[in-house]
Amino acid sequence: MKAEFKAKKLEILKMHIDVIREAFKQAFAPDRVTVEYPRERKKFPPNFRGLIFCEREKCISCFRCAHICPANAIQIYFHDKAWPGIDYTKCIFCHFCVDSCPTGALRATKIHDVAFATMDEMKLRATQTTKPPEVFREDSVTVDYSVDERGWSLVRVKERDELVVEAPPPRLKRRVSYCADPESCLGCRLCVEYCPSDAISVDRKANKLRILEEKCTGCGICVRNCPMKVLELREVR
Amino acid sequence: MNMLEFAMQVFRANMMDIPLINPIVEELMSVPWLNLVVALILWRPFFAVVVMPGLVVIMLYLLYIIWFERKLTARIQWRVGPLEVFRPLRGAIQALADGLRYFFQESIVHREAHRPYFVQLPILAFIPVLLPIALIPAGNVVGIKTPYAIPLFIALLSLIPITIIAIGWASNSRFAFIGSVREALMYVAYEIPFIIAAISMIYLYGSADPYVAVEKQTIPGALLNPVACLVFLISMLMATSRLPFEIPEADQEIAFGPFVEYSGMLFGLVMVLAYEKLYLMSLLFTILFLAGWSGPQLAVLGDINAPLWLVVKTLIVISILSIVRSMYARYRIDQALRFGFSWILAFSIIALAIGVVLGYEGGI
Amino acid sequence: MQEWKIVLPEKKHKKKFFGNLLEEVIKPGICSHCTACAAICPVKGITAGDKPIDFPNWLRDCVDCGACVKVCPRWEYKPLNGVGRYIEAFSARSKRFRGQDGAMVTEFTATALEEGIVEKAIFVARDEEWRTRVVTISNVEQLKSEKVAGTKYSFADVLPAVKEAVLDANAVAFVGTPCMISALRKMQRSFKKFERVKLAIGLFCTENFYHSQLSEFLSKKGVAMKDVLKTDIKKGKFIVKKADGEVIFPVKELDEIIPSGCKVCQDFSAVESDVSVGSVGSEGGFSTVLVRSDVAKRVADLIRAKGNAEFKDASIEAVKKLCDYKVKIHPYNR
Amino acid sequence: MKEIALDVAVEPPKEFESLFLPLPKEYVEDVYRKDEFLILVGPQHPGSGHMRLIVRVRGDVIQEVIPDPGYVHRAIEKLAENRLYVQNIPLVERPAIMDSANLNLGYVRAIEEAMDIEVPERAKYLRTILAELCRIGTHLYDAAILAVFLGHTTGFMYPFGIRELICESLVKMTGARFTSSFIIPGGVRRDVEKATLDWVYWATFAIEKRLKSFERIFIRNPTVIARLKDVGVLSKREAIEFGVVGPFLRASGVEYDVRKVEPYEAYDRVDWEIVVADEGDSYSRFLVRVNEVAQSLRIIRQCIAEIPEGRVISDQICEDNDIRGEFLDRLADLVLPSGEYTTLTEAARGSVVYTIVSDGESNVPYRFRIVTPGWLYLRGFMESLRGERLADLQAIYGSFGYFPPEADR
Repeated sequence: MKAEFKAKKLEILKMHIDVIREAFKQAFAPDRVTVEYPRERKKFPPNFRGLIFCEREKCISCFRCAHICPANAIQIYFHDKAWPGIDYTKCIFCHFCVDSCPTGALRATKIHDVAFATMDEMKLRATQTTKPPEVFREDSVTVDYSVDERGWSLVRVKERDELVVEAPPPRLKRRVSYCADPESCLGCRLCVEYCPSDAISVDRKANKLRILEEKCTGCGICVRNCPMKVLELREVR
Repeated sequence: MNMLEFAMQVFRANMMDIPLINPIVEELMSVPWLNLVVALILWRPFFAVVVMPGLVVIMLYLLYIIWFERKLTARIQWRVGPLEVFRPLRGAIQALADGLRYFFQESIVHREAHRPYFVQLPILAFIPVLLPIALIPAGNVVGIKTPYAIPLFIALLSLIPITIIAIGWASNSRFAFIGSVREALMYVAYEIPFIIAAISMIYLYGSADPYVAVEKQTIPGALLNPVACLVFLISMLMATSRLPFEIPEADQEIAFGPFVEYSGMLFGLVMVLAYEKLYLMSLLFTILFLAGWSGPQLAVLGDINAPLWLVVKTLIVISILSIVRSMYARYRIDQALRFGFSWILAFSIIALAIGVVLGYEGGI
Repeated sequence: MQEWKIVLPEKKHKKKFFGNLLEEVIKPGICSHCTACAAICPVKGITAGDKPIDFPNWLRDCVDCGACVKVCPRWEYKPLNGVGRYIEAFSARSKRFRGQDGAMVTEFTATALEEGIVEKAIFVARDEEWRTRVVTISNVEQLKSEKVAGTKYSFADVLPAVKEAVLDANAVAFVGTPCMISALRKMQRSFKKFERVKLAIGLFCTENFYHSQLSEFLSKKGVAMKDVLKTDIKKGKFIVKKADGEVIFPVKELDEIIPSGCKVCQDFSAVESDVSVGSVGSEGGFSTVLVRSDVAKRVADLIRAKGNAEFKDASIEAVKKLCDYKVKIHPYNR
Repeated sequence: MKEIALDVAVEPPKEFESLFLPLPKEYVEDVYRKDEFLILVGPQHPGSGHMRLIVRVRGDVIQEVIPDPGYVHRAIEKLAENRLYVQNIPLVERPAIMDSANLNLGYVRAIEEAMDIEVPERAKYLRTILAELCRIGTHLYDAAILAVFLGHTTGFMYPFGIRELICESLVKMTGARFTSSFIIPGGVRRDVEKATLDWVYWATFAIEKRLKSFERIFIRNPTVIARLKDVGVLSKREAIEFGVVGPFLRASGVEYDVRKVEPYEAYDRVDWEIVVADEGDSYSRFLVRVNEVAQSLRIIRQCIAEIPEGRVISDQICEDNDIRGEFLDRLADLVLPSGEYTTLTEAARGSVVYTIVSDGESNVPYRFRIVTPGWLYLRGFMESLRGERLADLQAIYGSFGYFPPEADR
């Protein structure tokens, strides 16, 4: 397909007129697309990748979010249990962490406009990530784009858009650690130390290792750190 | 009879009479000192130069045109333009805000610049901008009444580019040099057709006196000599470096040309220079082509009718012209010169021919 | 609630298990530097490489799991000797590979890889300075490089690489000295996962050296490690082939740099291996091969079927003589 | 007009020593002896991106331009060497964030070629749609930069306005406005419902309608044509010789497009044409990209019309069709078999070459090589400036759509 441009003198004049006609047409009937931000807010789809918050109870402190984060923005803080805090100076909102969280504890919101006073305030500790960041909302109108062959126009609806997306149904069933090949176990008891919820215990006298299903949260740290790779996660029937 | 009575007598001789506010004026005249001030303000030449087609209107015009141009360009570009300065008026006092900002901003004079010229030139640039105002008549409200007002006006007007070149030289920066050289080149390119177009209109009306020009314009001059009107408009664009010819201050190439080193109040003055030049040229345009201050008169307004008509017509012309900023890209300097010397010069000579033919024996 | 038992060996000293290993094996100097303990240690604390086995500040780091004691071949050491049980013996030379003698070790591994009996093979390659470097071979081309085939008379951490390979692959082959082979058998007996090692190729071995001591000894002999082309031990002579000629001297002179662990080893012909290969008992350019397990038998038949090697019969008496000689010079009476 | 050579002893201004210029001292003296002078269109210049152009000028005519790139070099290749393969995906998009899908696609195809993962059909179509959306986004971005370099502010605002539709469709499909990191080894991260695809389908018509007004006010604007016609001409032989790639190669008459030569994803199942122009001047470079936007719209419509149902991620990576929840478990410990894997992808500004060298054991690339189009056509861009006027530097810069972060990587 050839893309070339031939124009005789007369056409130049016609083009001038086109330009002027277009300018005047826009001057009188501009198809503006500005969303006056603080007073209007653009409606984003539910899968929008905004700021992230973590539901403390659902978190099984499996460190997957901290492992996968390409920007090392997630740090796990230890209080009564271990759950992540997010450093928004580094976070690039790729939401690999939200996708890696097995229990769906990390949840995305549609909030993208939080302003922090100083840099170290942006490093949210775990206690600060448990609830969605509260945003000072001045908007009374939500704007959405409607497109059809006639063109693109803004639809303004007089209601506030709900910024916290309700959690999608948890996808993975509960999983529990299970030793697939007890004869290969070195008996090094590293899994006992790694387990954040003391689900694996050892009986010193009888030299027995025991996994308590009800305590195991399925975080998988023991599976990752077993030197002989004999432990694995198995779905509870 | 001391000086004051003499002054009062001169002022009372040539006072504006506006029926609408006459009672108030009479009442004010009784107050001893205030009457002198009121008399001065309402004295016709003073009123012409300072108030109506003069300084006060220029200030208001500046506020209006900067805001209007940005709003219009924004409208064409699918956006909203200045808004947050004053929400209820949707950004109306943006120009005032800019002005104040420049006023309080520090005017830095960098080391290599020629300090005295660098600071004084933007102020000196105002002389050629404000002197022509005195020559502009509006009905019987006129600064200096001379039969040669138009050529004098053009002469003073053509001093402005010289100050801009001097500003460029004084800032002693590479970009400023290139900017002022381009200003010089453009100045030659548009000044000749501009003057020829004006002369053709003088031929047409038979005399260089604006009064004669306005009386003879039963049909507006633009229709009499459309070619001259076109040439006048295009050279106005080139003179005030409006967009297709915004070459001296091409921000992308030479970062705002001669005015690159300026900041603070000096930058404010310099940036406003182009707009005032546009105002002056469109005043001349209105007188020559749109039949100046003639228009249906409102009795109650009396003398102020003419200046009002003149200013309104000028503002309309400028408002239409400011749409050009959002329509065109910038020509290269040699393209602009080639365009200026070939097409515009040719058209202006045609316009001169029409002017001479139409105004053969002493104007139409 | 899942539960499983851990079998722990009984301690000889009231210390952590590595303390016992230290007292029982390393200090008496019977450690053969087979690096099995370094492979199995869960906290990777035991260090090997070109220096004696050690566990820096083991008092704090050792988790007392007993794995190193379970796998150490010299723990309650009962020396093995003699030619051992074998199904068939022959001497052969590979047609497609060039190695130390008949390159039969490379041939066995290549055939096993091609037939899919093993997925990965752990080999010992070397750099210009003849320092050993453990390499995981997964395709036959890698075997063709001359830095891989051929014997290197220096220690190499083969078993840690075997452990890494066992975690990922299901069938692993590896080449080792008799002490490494017996260490591997002990690992297989205590940890089922090591049964994934399907083919263990043993080498005839009189003694091994630390690379630093060997290179220092050879430099005293006027040989720089860089220009050594090939090293060999034939009939009590240590032959060093160089680009410009050879240097030969009796093996006895190497006595002062033989590590103490090798002085107690009586297993010359890798009795517990699947197949043992060595130069003793066949003439030049051929390797003696003792096929001991049916896996090795299958591979040998495959080689014979594909005709990738010439076969001859080997003199087992020479091998027996060497075995008895090794028992004689390395008495072990504890 | 005879040139009068004044041998005025002009020594170069002393600030050349203070600036670190990649020029030998004799060069600078030679310039000033020949009565020419050096203009530094520097890293902070309204008329150039973050790179310095050392322009050797005689009067107003450019004799020679020496580029001094590297101001926004972020060592992406070194950074990629200590990140997991899947963590490199957001890193790989950073050179040109508006062209994120194409860069992301090239990298992921290299991994898939190494692990020979079979990508399901629906994922291929989704990837093609994303790639074409980002292509349109980049062409609009470059058109806007070209417009602002010509001083045409409306020409700057319209493409960015239209680009809002592109960003909106990317947000609806992937969740992020441009750096979507949506393409992962084995397919795409999430399935896209019918409603979103329909919205994108109608968005293409809205884009087309808005492009008409952009065409009237900028593309067919006489001043723009005057500024771009026969400026910065690159003949067909020169374009090939200097290794120009992408739309700028096609603008000089070479009919080469990686999407046709080695079709990947769904480009061979969709009918579209390569856009070629012969003149090789700035205006044809711009026109080629404008027509490519029309072609891309056509591709998107066909893709949305014919997109098959089915899986969006290959079963070699994850059993059921959704990676949510097991992103780390499935993708973090990818270890590429040892070897070198190279792919060639047609990004918006040209072909981008990815090479991943893996040593077979570690889960990070041993060596990672990315050659972006900006770097490939920098030489052609510099040669086309020779002999032009100084004021045209910006016009040619805009017509080449040179983007320093992409060129410096």
